[in-house]
Amino acid sequence: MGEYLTLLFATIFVNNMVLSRFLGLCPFMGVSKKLEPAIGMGLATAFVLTLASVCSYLANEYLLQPFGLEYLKTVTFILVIAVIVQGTEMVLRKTSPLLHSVLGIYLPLITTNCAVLGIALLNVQEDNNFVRSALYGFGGATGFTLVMVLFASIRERLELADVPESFRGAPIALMTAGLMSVAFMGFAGMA
Amino acid sequence: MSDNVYGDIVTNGLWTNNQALVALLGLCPLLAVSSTAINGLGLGVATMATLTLTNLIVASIRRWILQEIRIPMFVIIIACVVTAIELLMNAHLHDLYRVLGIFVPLIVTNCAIIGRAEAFASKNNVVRSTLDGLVMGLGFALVLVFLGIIREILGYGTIFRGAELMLGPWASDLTITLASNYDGLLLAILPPGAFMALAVIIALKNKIDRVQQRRSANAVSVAVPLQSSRA
Amino acid sequence: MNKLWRFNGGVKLSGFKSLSNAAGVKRPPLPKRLYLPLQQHIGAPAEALVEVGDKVYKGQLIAASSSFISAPVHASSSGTVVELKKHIIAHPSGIAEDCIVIETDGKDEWHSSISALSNPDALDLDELRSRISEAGVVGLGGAVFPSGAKLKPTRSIDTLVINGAECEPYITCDDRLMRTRPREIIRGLLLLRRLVNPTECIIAVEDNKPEAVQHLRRAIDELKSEGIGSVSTVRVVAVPTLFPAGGEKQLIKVLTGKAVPQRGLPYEVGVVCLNVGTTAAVYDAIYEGKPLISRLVTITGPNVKHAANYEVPIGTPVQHMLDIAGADDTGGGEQNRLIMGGPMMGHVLPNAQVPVVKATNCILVEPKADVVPTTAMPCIRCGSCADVCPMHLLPQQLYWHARGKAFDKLDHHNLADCIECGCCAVACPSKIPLVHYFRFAKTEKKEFDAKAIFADQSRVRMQIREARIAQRERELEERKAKRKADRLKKKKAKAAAAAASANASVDDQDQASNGVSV
Amino acid sequence: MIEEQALVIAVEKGAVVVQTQRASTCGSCATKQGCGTSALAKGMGKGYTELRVVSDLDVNVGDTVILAIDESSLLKGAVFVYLLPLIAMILGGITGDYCANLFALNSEWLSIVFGVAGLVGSLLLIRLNPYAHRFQQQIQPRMVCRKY
Amino acid sequence: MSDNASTSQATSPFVPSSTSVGAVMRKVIYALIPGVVLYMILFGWGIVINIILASVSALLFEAIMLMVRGRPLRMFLFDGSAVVTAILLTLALPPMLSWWIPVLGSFFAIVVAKHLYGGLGYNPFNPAMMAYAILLVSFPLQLSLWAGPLDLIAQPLTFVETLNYSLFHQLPGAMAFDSLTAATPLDYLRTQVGLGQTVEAITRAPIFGLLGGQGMEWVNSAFLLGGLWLLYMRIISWHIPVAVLASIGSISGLAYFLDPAVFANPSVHLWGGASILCAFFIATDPITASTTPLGRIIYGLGIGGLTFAIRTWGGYPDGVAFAVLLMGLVVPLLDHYTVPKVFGARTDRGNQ
Amino acid sequence: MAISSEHKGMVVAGWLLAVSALLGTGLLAVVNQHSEPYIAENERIMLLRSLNEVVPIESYDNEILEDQMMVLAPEYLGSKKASIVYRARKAGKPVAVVLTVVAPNGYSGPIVLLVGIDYSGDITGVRVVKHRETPGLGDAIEIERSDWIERFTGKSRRNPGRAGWKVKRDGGEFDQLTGATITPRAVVAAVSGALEYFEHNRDNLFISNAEIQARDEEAKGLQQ
Amino acid sequence: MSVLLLTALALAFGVFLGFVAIKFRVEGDPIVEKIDTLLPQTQCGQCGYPGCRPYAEAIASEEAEINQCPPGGEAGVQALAELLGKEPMPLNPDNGVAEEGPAMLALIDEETCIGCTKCVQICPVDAISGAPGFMHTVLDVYCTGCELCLPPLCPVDDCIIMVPVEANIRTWKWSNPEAVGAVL
Ligand SMILES: Cc1cc2nc3c(=O)[nH]c(=O)nc-3n(C[C@H](O)[C@H](O)[C@H](O)COP(=O)(O)O)c2cc1C
Ligand SMILES: Cc1cc2nc3c(=O)[nH]c(=O)nc-3n(C[C@H](O)[C@H](O)[C@H](O)COP(=O)(O)O)c2cc1C
Ligand SMILES: Cc1cc2nc3c(=O)[nH]c(=O)nc-3n(C[C@H](O)[C@H](O)[C@H](O)COP(=O)(O)O)c2cc1C
Ligand SMILES: Cc1cc2nc3c(=O)[nH]c(=O)nc-3n(C[C@H](O)[C@H](O)[C@H](O)CO)c2cc1C
Ligand code: SF4
Ligand code: SF4
Ligand code: SF4
Ligand code: SF4
Ligand code: FES
Repeated sequence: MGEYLTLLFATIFVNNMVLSRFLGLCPFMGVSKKLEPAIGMGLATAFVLTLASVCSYLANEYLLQPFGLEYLKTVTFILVIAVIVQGTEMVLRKTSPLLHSVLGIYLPLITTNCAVLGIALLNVQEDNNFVRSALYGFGGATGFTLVMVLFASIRERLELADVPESFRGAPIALMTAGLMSVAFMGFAGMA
Repeated sequence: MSDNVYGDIVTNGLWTNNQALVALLGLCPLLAVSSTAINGLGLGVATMATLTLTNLIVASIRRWILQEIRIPMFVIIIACVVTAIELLMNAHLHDLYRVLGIFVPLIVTNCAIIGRAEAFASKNNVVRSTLDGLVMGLGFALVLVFLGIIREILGYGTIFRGAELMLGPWASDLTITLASNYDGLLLAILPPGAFMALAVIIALKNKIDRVQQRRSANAVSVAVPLQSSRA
Repeated sequence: MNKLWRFNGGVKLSGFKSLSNAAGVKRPPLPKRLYLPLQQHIGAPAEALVEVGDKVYKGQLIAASSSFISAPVHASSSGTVVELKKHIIAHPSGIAEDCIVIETDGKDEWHSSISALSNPDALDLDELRSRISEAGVVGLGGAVFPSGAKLKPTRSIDTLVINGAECEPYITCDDRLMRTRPREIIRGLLLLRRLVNPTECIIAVEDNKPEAVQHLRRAIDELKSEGIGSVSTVRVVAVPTLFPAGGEKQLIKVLTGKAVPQRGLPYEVGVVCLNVGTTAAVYDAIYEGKPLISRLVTITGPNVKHAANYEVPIGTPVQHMLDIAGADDTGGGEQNRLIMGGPMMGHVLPNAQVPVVKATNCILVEPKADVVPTTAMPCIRCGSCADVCPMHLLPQQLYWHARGKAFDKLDHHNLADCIECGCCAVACPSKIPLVHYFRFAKTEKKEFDAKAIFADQSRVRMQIREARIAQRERELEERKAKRKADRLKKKKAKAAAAAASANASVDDQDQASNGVSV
Repeated sequence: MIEEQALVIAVEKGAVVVQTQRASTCGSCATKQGCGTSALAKGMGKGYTELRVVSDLDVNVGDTVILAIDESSLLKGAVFVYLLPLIAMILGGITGDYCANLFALNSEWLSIVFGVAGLVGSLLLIRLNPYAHRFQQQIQPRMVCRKY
Repeated sequence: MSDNASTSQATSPFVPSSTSVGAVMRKVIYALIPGVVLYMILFGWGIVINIILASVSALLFEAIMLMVRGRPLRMFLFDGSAVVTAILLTLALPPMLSWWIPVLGSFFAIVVAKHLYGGLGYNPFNPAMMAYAILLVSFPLQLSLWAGPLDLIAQPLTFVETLNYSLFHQLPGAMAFDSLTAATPLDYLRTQVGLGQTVEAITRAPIFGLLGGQGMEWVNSAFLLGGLWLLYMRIISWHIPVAVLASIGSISGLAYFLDPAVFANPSVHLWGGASILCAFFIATDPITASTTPLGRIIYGLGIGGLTFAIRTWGGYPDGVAFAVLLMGLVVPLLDHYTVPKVFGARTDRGNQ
Repeated sequence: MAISSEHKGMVVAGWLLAVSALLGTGLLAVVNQHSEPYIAENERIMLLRSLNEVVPIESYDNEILEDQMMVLAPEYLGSKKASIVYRARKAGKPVAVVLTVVAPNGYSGPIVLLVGIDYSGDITGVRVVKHRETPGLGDAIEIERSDWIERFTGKSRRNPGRAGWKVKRDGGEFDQLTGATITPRAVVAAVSGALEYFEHNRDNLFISNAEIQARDEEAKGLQQ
Repeated sequence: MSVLLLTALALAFGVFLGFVAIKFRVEGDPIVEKIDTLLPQTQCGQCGYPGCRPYAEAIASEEAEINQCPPGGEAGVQALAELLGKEPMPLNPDNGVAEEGPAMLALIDEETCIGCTKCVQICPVDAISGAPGFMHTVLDVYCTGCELCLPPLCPVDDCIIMVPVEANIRTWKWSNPEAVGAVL
């Protein structure tokens, strides 16, 4: 259990997906202008990412490797992800139409989120097993959500700040991400 | 205007609609592998190749793609192209491949690529699409290299360190050392430095654009009564 | 029994009350003209009942109230109606609104209907209430809410609070009123008590007005000795001097410990609260039969020679009062800034020609030279403003979102609950005009909502119109088609008739097919 | 309070059927044309969701109305739908792992089976559980007003 | 609208505010003085040189940025906030440094963390702490060499010698830099725990002094005094300092109670590092802290907890700066979710 | 009616995707065919290169990559997992081994080292494979950052002797890094541990694979 | 074997994706409604479309830019930009300039009106009433100030003019403190 908690802590804070692994930056920059969408995107990503992490692990371990097809992992993973996204969309629409209409818009965006593919590939690289894959995905996604929500809340505050003209918009957002990354270095060495 | 189409494609890709600076797409590889100029160059070239090839393929088969499933089709095409490039890099540029890590396969999810396929290649002819892919890729690669150069200078005090990774052992002479006993501003090569450097580059671009805009506005204002141009 | 509570925040201010509270109430000479705005209260404007040229008498009804929440206007002196026109009124906007202008004849003749009531205590409650309303009594504590409407509580009342706190600096009109007419105030209170039937009555006075407390207590004793036993349940309570102790919600908290619900009214916690001036006006309306045609106004300020309280007929131009009080006007009136109300909650008058209205409790004359222009700095989020906010709001957040006109956020931070007391702005080290921002945001929001409703209306009207046009077109089309078909039919019929002679059976078939196609 | 616009497509007694509409995709696109994300959202994301809302507001087919749900209950709902299955899956996997260790099995099939069981089980739970039903009711939106 | 209208737009209150930003910042500086003076007496001249370098350069950067951005110079340059930032930054740095480190720190604090965000009032991150964190990750070597307390050092430097070191990196004669330095208590604790020693044994070392740090304990006590004065002057509210100290104290107390061999005693945590300075001067930075009462308490508790965690398990000997920065990230959310109930708030607001 | 046309579209779409996937994978199969050998060779070279940094290439002549065995010695080698040992031989005679050693107590986490030790117990080279020490401080143990790690070459159990296997601050022989004592301390301890392990197991470490197999079989035989 | 496996995989995924793509195809653009609510509903046609809704449709289909509605002003562009995730841009001067100052209303001079009914027919919100041959009146609570009824549509010069909406204390607004120069 301790090992799992450490893994979770490490993926959420120490090796934060966005701030130290550089994954999922496009939605991080794109869907963080307002708080609510950021929460929605974060939750949706958490779901898909964890599932994708597990499924691509299974696909790799029990389909590709036995047949020596590792070189197809990128293609396979991206298809797995696309299918998971679509499946989630369908299930969500059936079980909770309202959530679907409020949060469902973020689902298709996730397919091109390199975090999802990145985690799947890192799983292979780090030789994770089933449980570790799940935790790896979950932790990474939680870290992603956390950072994105914080980032969005700060960006909302920046909207009215007297930022120098050239820095308005993307530059100050990136600068903020950089400074957040400095702050997150405080977790260094903790796992 | 048609003779200008190619010119437009070029300025669009390199400046006005630069994928990295304006559209803010493909940020992950941009920030992750730009700690040195050579790394940036390596991934930039790979991305450029992918963009060009996918645009070419998509444009040439665009007539046969079923509208409803065009997106999954694009995804498959891109994934295959990237995998091919990945395999070739692994075979022939192994050292560089190792440095770039998972960011080579991650070109698949570089939003810019599917974006160009959808927005340009599926609507234009092969020549234009290929040019568009090439130029968009070049625009991306240039930013990557530029960012790499800045971070490398600040962080290591060198330019083109590790050129041998890409070009073979002879290229280690290409490395230019600007300050030999330079401690290095570690920040520049750490994650925060990547964000901050890109922030400064984009701010610079904004500034240049604004200055240019003001200049052209001034030029126009001779003819037209001045309008308050508060963007 | 005598326990007092505290409200959150508040600021201690220098009172500057001695400037004007030394002298007794003065009665100024009549102005040449009176300007009586039709709207001097919250609610719908009154409707004028007089025409230009009409002769009017003091106390005569000249504009009637138009709905439940509204108040009538009475002539404050005798004379002739010379104009019905828009005149700039005492409002921060400087906008002109409808006024009845009376040229006074100097006789100050009462209207024949005005006479003291022989036995007011015999009036039944409804009549009492309607007399108060008909007398044009509105809240004189600042909000000018028609008092009649307030005196019809829908639940049982525990406490009747008479607000004599007068927490604003400079203002002393309530102080003076309590000193000069304590008996009337208490008898007015007793009338109100009949109306709302509370278990206890409290007259609250800030403890910086000991004389007023004394006078009131003495009056109670007198009345008691005169055999009005019910007076014994009336208490005069001195509350700590802390702005805005006079605010209704704060005062109720201090006196009873109860919090008036958010966006609710005092009666929801069993309290009715009226100003002492209002109470005196109720007395006048019932016992003397006099409508509300004058009020006490404090004219004060560093450059006013005879700073004091004046009994001013409603409608008197402010300039008239300044002349009488001897305000320094060496600059032709330009060198002074005129504030109606106190320095915390009042507003600048657009000019000195505006008339005194029912809400005018004070004219504060400040030399413009004394006004130090300050530039605001950015908010440093120090929280001093929140510390002093009596409503537990977060002024710094409200300010931030007011700048961005983020209406949903303003709602989240309860902008609507701000009573505009000004404590936050006084406490702010960055000297941000916070209250100005809140007022701005409130009116912006109002306009935004109004625009949204108007846009919706327009959309619907547009849709209706389009539907109508489409309908008409369809009808037109149909008619045209029908006409065409008819014509065709006729033609065919003609042809058929021509052919009928040749072949009758073909004709039948033709008819049938025609019938189907129509 | 999160507000959503919806279009009334049918009026029943005491209830209306509305179609909610999706807002923009993502904010990243300074230039929408170049963005793969928006391309994807367009190509794969589907527009409408229909739902029934209990309401006695006087509305007609074709009206736009505002639906509102409490932010916190929506959040709860989202956690319920998105996170519960994941946590169930992970806990299932860990249990499986633990059991495998207990019986000294050198294979992760047990944890896979347990994990999948957790996932599927919790999904079914969400669908079948009476509490979940009540919960679904709770996150039913209210129709607050006609859109002006 | 008419001219009249615009003149009457000035709105109440017409009572001028009694304080100003400058007055607030000046009081903070006064409150820091006793601690700084003690620091100088106990640890040598370095701190003075650094404060001067940092303040002058901070004012310079402030002036340059104000000019570049076209903002009024006078009003902002003399509001004192840049000096507060500079002093707090310097207090976080080791006292013996090359001149360019405090100057670079001022650059990051004033230009990057403050003015890129719009200057006074708009910066979401604590400038002093951000600058310190950036310096720490960029120059870990220089920033981990601390001058020891003078009474543990054989031959203290004079002012001129210190200045000479700062500007030219020269030490008198054959003196080695190492002889001037000593690990800070928390650093020593970390490294020794890493060696497997018990905390009890470690904290008997001379640098731990009476309460948790030779010399440092007096400096911190002076800061405590200054902080209490600020509280009394109502420049800061009690929520943050109490929350920070309470959480550091109670968490470390609990840990110490559970296993005194592994965890240091609470007084080391409170007096050995920057806890007190943080509680009264850094975490209370109004601009980057939460503004609601409940938010401030959570913010303070979070800082305390993170500080303890980073000190105990993290990669840095003292976690104060990172704790402040990390909790700073949460401030907008705290502000949003801890809006106090309005006076007279109804319990259910749903039906209105 | 609508359903059936929808169905048809679906199937067509499915086939189209399937065909394109097939084409794509076919293409990839070809590319893979081409690059597979190169990749394998690259990986071999990479490994060889790092081994050669700790064992000079001219000192051995066997296929060092093939000559490997697994060992598990947590108390000496610091890792709870079995790790690979490569053996260098010249003309069949044992020359050196390359051990993977983990220094568990680095400043921020474990440090993984390759340690080459020749048959006589002298170190032929040490390299850091993986670490998370502070950039700019602890990372001077990397060969790219400083030559500190080279100091180990030629040292052995007796040179400098038990007391010397410490950093200078602790009274030993090895320089500490300025401002970072923990990292070198951990590395020194780990290398020392590796030497000790080598001393105890030298002959076992050089058993050839054939011998191991033989021994295994023997054991099996015994069991039966 | 592996080829077989892959084909199967691709086929399965392909069918699924195809199914999803076709089953849930986007019908129409759902965002029109949202855009429409952000437009001022003045229905003036300055955007180049016959009314606000058509313009909303044009924006949704990316035929039109978001900066073509002068009555909405910069604030309107801002709101649209936020909704659509685009960068705000200045109003397109080709569509006319956003008018500063008070809102305007049409007023018909009852003396000169000849009762031609042209204005009745064009008014998009039915704000004009009158019968052929009789004088017409603008119902000022409905008039959006779109100016469509002005001459040259109205054949009589100066018959229909635009007058500012009269300010009163109920619609009056406090000024923006920032504009007054209070704050930096
Ligand atoms: C729309 C409206 C309705 C009111 N209705 C009542 C009422 O029914 N009973 C009552 O006692 N006061 C009523 N009031 C008056 C308030 O209680 C309060 O006295 C008035 O707003 C002035 O208070 P203030 O000067 O503290 O702002 C009403 C006020 C408003 C604006
Ligand atoms: C901040 C603030 C301060 C007030 N101060 C006084 C005051 O000192 N005296 C007073 O009679 N009313 C004061 N009022 C008005 C009261 O809230 C309340 O409206 C009044 O007492 C009700 O009585 P009325 O309807 O007779 O005016 C104040 C209101 C506010 C918002
Ligand atoms: C940010 C930071 C990072 C550090 N990183 C390391 C490191 O990676 N390795 C290390 O041995 N010491 C590191 N240290 C230094 C230790 O805290 C300690 O100062 C040192 O190891 C022992 O000090 P000494 O050399 O004076 O004995 C770091 C210190 C700081 C402040
Ligand atoms: C009580 C108080 C504490 C402060 N603490 C800090 C601080 O920790 N760091 C800092 O850079 N500025 C601090 N300042 C100064 C000022 O708030 C800071 O320069 C702003 O963050 C710059 O916009 C403080 C000011 C006050 C009044
Ligand atoms: S004016 Fe409003 S926000 Fe300011 S203190 Fe008064 S009630 Fe609070
Ligand atoms: S008092 Fe002024 S500076 Fe302080 S938080 Fe409030 S608004 Fe901001
Ligand atoms: S320009 Fe006129 S018609 Fe077009 S959207 Fe704006 S208000 Fe509507
Ligand atoms: S009356 Fe004229 S200006 Fe007013 S809405 Fe109708 S057409 Fe437009
Ligand atoms: S490149 Fe777009 S999310 Fe990573």
